[in-house]
Amino acid sequence: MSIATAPLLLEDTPLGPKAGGLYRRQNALVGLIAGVVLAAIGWVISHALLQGSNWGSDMVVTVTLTCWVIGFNIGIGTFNAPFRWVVGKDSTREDELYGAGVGQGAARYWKYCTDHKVVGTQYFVLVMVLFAIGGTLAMMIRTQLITAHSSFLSPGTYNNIVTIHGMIMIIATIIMVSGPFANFILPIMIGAKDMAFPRLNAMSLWVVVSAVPPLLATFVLGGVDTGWTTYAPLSVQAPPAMDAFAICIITFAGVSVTVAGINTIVTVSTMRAKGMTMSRVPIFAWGSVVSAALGLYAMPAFLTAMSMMITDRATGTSFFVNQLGGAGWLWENVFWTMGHPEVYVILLPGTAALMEIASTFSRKPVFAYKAAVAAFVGIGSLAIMVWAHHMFTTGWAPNLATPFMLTTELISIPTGVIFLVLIGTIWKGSIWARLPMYFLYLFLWNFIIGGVTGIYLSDVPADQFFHGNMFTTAHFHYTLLGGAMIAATGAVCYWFPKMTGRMLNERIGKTAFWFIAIAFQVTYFGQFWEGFQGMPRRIAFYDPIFLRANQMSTIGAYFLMLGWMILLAAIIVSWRNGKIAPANPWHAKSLEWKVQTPVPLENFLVDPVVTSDPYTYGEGVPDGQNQPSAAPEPELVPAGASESTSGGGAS
Amino acid sequence: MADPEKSQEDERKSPAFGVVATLLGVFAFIVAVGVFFSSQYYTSPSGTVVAQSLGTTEVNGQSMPHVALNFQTYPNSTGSRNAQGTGPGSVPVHSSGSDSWPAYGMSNVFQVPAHSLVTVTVHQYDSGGPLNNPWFSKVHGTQDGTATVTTPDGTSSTVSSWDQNNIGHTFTVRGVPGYDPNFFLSVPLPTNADLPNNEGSASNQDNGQSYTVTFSFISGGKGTYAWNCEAPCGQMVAAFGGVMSAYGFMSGFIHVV
Amino acid sequence: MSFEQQFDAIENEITEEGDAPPFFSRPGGKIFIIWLVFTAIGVVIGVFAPHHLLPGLQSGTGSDVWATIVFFTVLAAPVAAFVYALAFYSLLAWRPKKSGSSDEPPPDGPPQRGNGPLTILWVGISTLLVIVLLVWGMTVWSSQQVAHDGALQVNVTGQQWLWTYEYPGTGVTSRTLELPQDRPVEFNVTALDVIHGFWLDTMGIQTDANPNENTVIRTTPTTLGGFVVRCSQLCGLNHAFMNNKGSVVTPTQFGNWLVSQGATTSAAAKSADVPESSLTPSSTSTTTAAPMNTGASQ
Amino acid sequence: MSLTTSEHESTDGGEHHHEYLPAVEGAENPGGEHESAGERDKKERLMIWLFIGGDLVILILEVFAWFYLRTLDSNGMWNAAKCTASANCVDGLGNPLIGPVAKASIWHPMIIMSLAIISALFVWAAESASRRKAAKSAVSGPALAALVFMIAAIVVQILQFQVLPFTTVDGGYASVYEFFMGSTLAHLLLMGFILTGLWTRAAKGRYQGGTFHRVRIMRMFGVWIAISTSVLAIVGGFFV
Repeated sequence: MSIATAPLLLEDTPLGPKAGGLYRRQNALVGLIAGVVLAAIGWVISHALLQGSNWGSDMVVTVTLTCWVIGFNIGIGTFNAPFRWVVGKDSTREDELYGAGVGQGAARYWKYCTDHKVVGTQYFVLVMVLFAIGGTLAMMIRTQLITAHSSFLSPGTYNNIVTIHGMIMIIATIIMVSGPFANFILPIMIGAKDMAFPRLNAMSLWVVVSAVPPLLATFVLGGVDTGWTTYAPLSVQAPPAMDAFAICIITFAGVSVTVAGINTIVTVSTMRAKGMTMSRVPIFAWGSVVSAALGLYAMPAFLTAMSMMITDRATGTSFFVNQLGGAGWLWENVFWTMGHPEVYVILLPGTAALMEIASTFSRKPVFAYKAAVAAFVGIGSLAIMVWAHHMFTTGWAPNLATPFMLTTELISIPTGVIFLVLIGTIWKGSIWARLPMYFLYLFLWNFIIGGVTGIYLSDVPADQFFHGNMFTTAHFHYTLLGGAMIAATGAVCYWFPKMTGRMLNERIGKTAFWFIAIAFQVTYFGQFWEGFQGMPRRIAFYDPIFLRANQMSTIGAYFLMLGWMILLAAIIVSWRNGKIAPANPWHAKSLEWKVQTPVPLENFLVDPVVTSDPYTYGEGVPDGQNQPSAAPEPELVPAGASESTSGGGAS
Repeated sequence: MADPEKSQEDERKSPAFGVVATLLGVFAFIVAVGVFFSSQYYTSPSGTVVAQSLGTTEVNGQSMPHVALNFQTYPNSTGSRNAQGTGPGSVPVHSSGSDSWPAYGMSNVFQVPAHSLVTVTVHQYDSGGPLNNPWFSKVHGTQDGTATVTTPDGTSSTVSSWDQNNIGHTFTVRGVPGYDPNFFLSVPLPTNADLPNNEGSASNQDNGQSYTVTFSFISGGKGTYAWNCEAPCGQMVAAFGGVMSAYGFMSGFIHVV
Repeated sequence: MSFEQQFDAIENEITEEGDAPPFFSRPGGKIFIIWLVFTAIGVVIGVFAPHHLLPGLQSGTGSDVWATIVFFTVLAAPVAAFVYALAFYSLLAWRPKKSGSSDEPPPDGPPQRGNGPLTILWVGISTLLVIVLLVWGMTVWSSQQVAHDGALQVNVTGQQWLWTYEYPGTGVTSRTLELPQDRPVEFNVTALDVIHGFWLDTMGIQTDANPNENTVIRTTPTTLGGFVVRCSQLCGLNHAFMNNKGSVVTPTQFGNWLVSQGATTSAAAKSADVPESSLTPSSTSTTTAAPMNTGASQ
Repeated sequence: MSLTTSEHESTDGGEHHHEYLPAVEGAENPGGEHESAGERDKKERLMIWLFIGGDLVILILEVFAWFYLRTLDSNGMWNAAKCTASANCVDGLGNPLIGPVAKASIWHPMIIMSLAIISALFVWAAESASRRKAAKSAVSGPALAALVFMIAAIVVQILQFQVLPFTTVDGGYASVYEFFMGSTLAHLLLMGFILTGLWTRAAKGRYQGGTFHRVRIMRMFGVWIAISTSVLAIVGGFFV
């Protein structure tokens, strides 16, 4: 169970009045003010100098929003450490402790806090906020489509909502597991005291926060009417909102995800507890690492693509304009170089979390652990070779259709292994039907459908019917919403007690589950139906022959929304007033359940030593033996003295 | 985060109802804000322009209502200048960050009765150039397939097509899916190249110098029709972007009631 | 029966080899039966549903879409049914009563850490399925790539937000797409501004219209009737309105239509591949009140 | 497939030793960073490799864009070599374009490349001085030299923007070439920032006493900057 409480927690370390330096004055509000002020200065200067010249509006928007991002990050404290480093004024241990939130109570959630648990919680809330925005936009889309020619939204607004719904959901799903859980849970799981680079960790969070306002600014800058794929040359010609969109992506993908990915990989590679070999790490760590590595490949590509886009728009280059020596196909290639790996960036950590859940709630070891690892690695390496299946019908290189058909279909082999691992773990287990397990079963149901519909799309002759069609929309919602996001929801239910110190109210949660599970099928079977009938994606008005299918989908979507809102209510209610959680409510065996709740700063009062993997269910080993256990008491010293091992600052 | 000291008691009576109600309220608020913004875009700020009734007329032996619709194009969309013709006086366009986007006025939403003769008069003030697709230099779908063009010096001619290299805009209408999908109308609006200020200048409008294009068509069945410009009237590579892709400038709806 | 007893019973079924119960009363056997039922359901749905859902297919390439969907569904049904059967059975048989509301976990399951032969079998079967899928896809795709001599050429041009179709040699440019029956057609697709998606859903062909690029797709319409051309690539503000009617007509009707659109009789006859004498001269062709409404001649 | 769970590996597992360096006055182990330099170095070296990996993707895509657009020569507008008075070539501002776009001078990228390489060599010298615990000036001297060469490279890069014989609107070649320049400039500025830190910290004696690890990762990054700058310079200079 939990390790005995040490006499002195790091949190209780008294700090001097100057600890933290500039951080003492910085928080989200300061960031907001600094961002707005710098953006205003940027607007005044750029408007005076550039407005009226060629591409003037684009340059003004670019400069202003870049100033916002930089200003916000100055205000919140992202740049403190690099500039302290460059002048040789390194932070002291006191500064580090202040940065980790010591002595700040709830205020640390509004600050540039380096404690990985605070960052994870911040991510958790941010993800829910993003899903709320994206979900609202989805509801507006479905409301528009409830009749064939609804006057709810104009075409321009509709297109922008389609774009922003897509992008905000992509952002939210990319960080929905790697944000909250890879930050909060993963370091504890592997026995680390923090992430490898705590400051970069905080940076990855606040950079996303600063990237969201530019995305929402598109609504007042003319709208991005291109869909989240922003195919050129349409996006080159779009209103200035497209510049805001590109700023958001460059900030989010180019900085935040890249930095977070590096941090995850380094943490798992170098900071595992003593005795935790790579074959003993929880499977969730493998999923997170492969996902992070894939993100490290995909996100720089997104950065490059969007940088070229912004130069095309704001300086008149012609990367993507065929008439001027560019190629729309260049955009498609570079974009999908990012676009397909990104799907697996979203999917892998969620499925890995489900494997943990399957093991804990079947009371069995993860089945075929090494095959699961191989499947992750296989998916990761195949994922970078399949991008052109998004371009089967674009006219680019029809002769390459066959090789890309091959790689695309090959990826179903490792994906199949993931199913084998999940059902193999369930096989003859003792199914403990708590809420996380519900979501595992829903994942199995949904992801099979998502996978099977995916093979139609992987076949060029069938893809010629389904490409750009509502069938495709339904397919990727089955994989990303029904698969990855349901998995992430399972992970929320699983780790909620550890993250919040409260039990999630399962009565409300199970009500939400049934709404979600059933309404989801109604919504997206409606969209499969639309697709079979031949309805294109992303249209605001449609032929009345698609009416019934759309109404089915919209009604399902309303109930789906209701389900998510009930779940949100369960989370909020439980977080505020839920039953106090024991340290290990699931009687699970991985390390995060061995520390006390709430988890103290630097997690482990004594360094853990690992002698087996965390899946020793049914092996006749009494709990507490052959298990990650507390080491014999080393000399515990007051925090702040040098005899402590914690993540140091990054350079 | 849970505060262990403050909440030692077990699960209190759950305020789920209040939370759900709050969330629903927030959701409704966000939807309301969205509807507010989108409705602004959907209906032009100067409202829907209802065609003026001219009584009834007889076409091909059938008696039907006859209505008139007047509007114009603006070279400089952000200037708030008095409109020619009928209707309220301000230019109903949205500024989306560009100073030089052309626009249609009075409104981008029109209303005409179903199955009636509609006589349209367009004052075209803008400059122009070659079309991308010469097909749009022809008149499609009007009565007799022709339109009457009056130049600034007052000469009138009835044409069924115009020089494809001198088109300012087009007025192209099609039924939205499901509403009379075969309805189609396209009329080229000649460029104002002959005018003294032909570089998209607003002063033509001050001088009242315009090409006036008049044509009649028989409106389709009840429903909503979309119209837009099919000439590349934006700038540079964005000739078909920018202004063409931004709602409220070169496109709109015709409600047939 | 308490869970422990249930669990022991299950364990006994496989461990006591001496008097193993008959196959169909063991978990594997029960799952096998459920699997059979699920597979049958999947196959039935897979074979019959697409036919009712898809629009009326009008060409060989269109039928390929239907055949591919049916074939893939039938292949995938056993795999999906296996996962569903096992998941379904696990809920029935391996879930202790009231475990969902218990704070204490049920006793640990058997410590199976993997099964090498099973994993290899699983990977082998999925590899086999993938190869079958791939061979099917490659065969169908290569058969669609064959160019026919004497195919009717149609130049398709997309622009925001309209398609126009040009029939080379006749001088006809139209907003509606008229195609003769049983004649191979080659579409040369391009765009004037941004990327559009030229999609003939009933014929199962689609390609993007790229500015400054020409992409070619081929099909042979076989069934008379109307269809709708919809833009499948988001192309800006009025993307939703970018659709046209089209129809497949007999060669003579096609020739007459070309003439009504302004082609000379000889050019129309040449293009439609019918004798000149079978065509009606232009003056007698009827046009409806709306001059553009000449598309659907059915 | 099953994982063997070991017996208790050791009962004295808690006795693990952290490498602690003695607190050298002013050395690169201030109080805030309470790990051993070796542990931290392991993490940071991995981080730098991963960062370089991500940057490599960007480099590959830039070079891909170059060769793809060059091969495609869409509308004859790669460098307008095929554009004549009759051909329909216009630049991004709508002005007619006749004949090939003038090539950028080969000397600027070559000079920048040489300066970046020399700068990286000086970082290397600083590292080895730090490694062999040489005097303070043996580290800060090369660091300053590296910084000076890096600033020179930045200045040359900015100068090149001013003397370019074409602008961004002149087709594919001009677009990608200027993107290369922008990308190089961004990398050089980043390296300049790092070298400023190296120099100020070396001048404060932070890299004495054998704590060369941070200098080593700076050297790794400097070498990478030299390589990526060279690739862009060579592609942009010799494959027009």
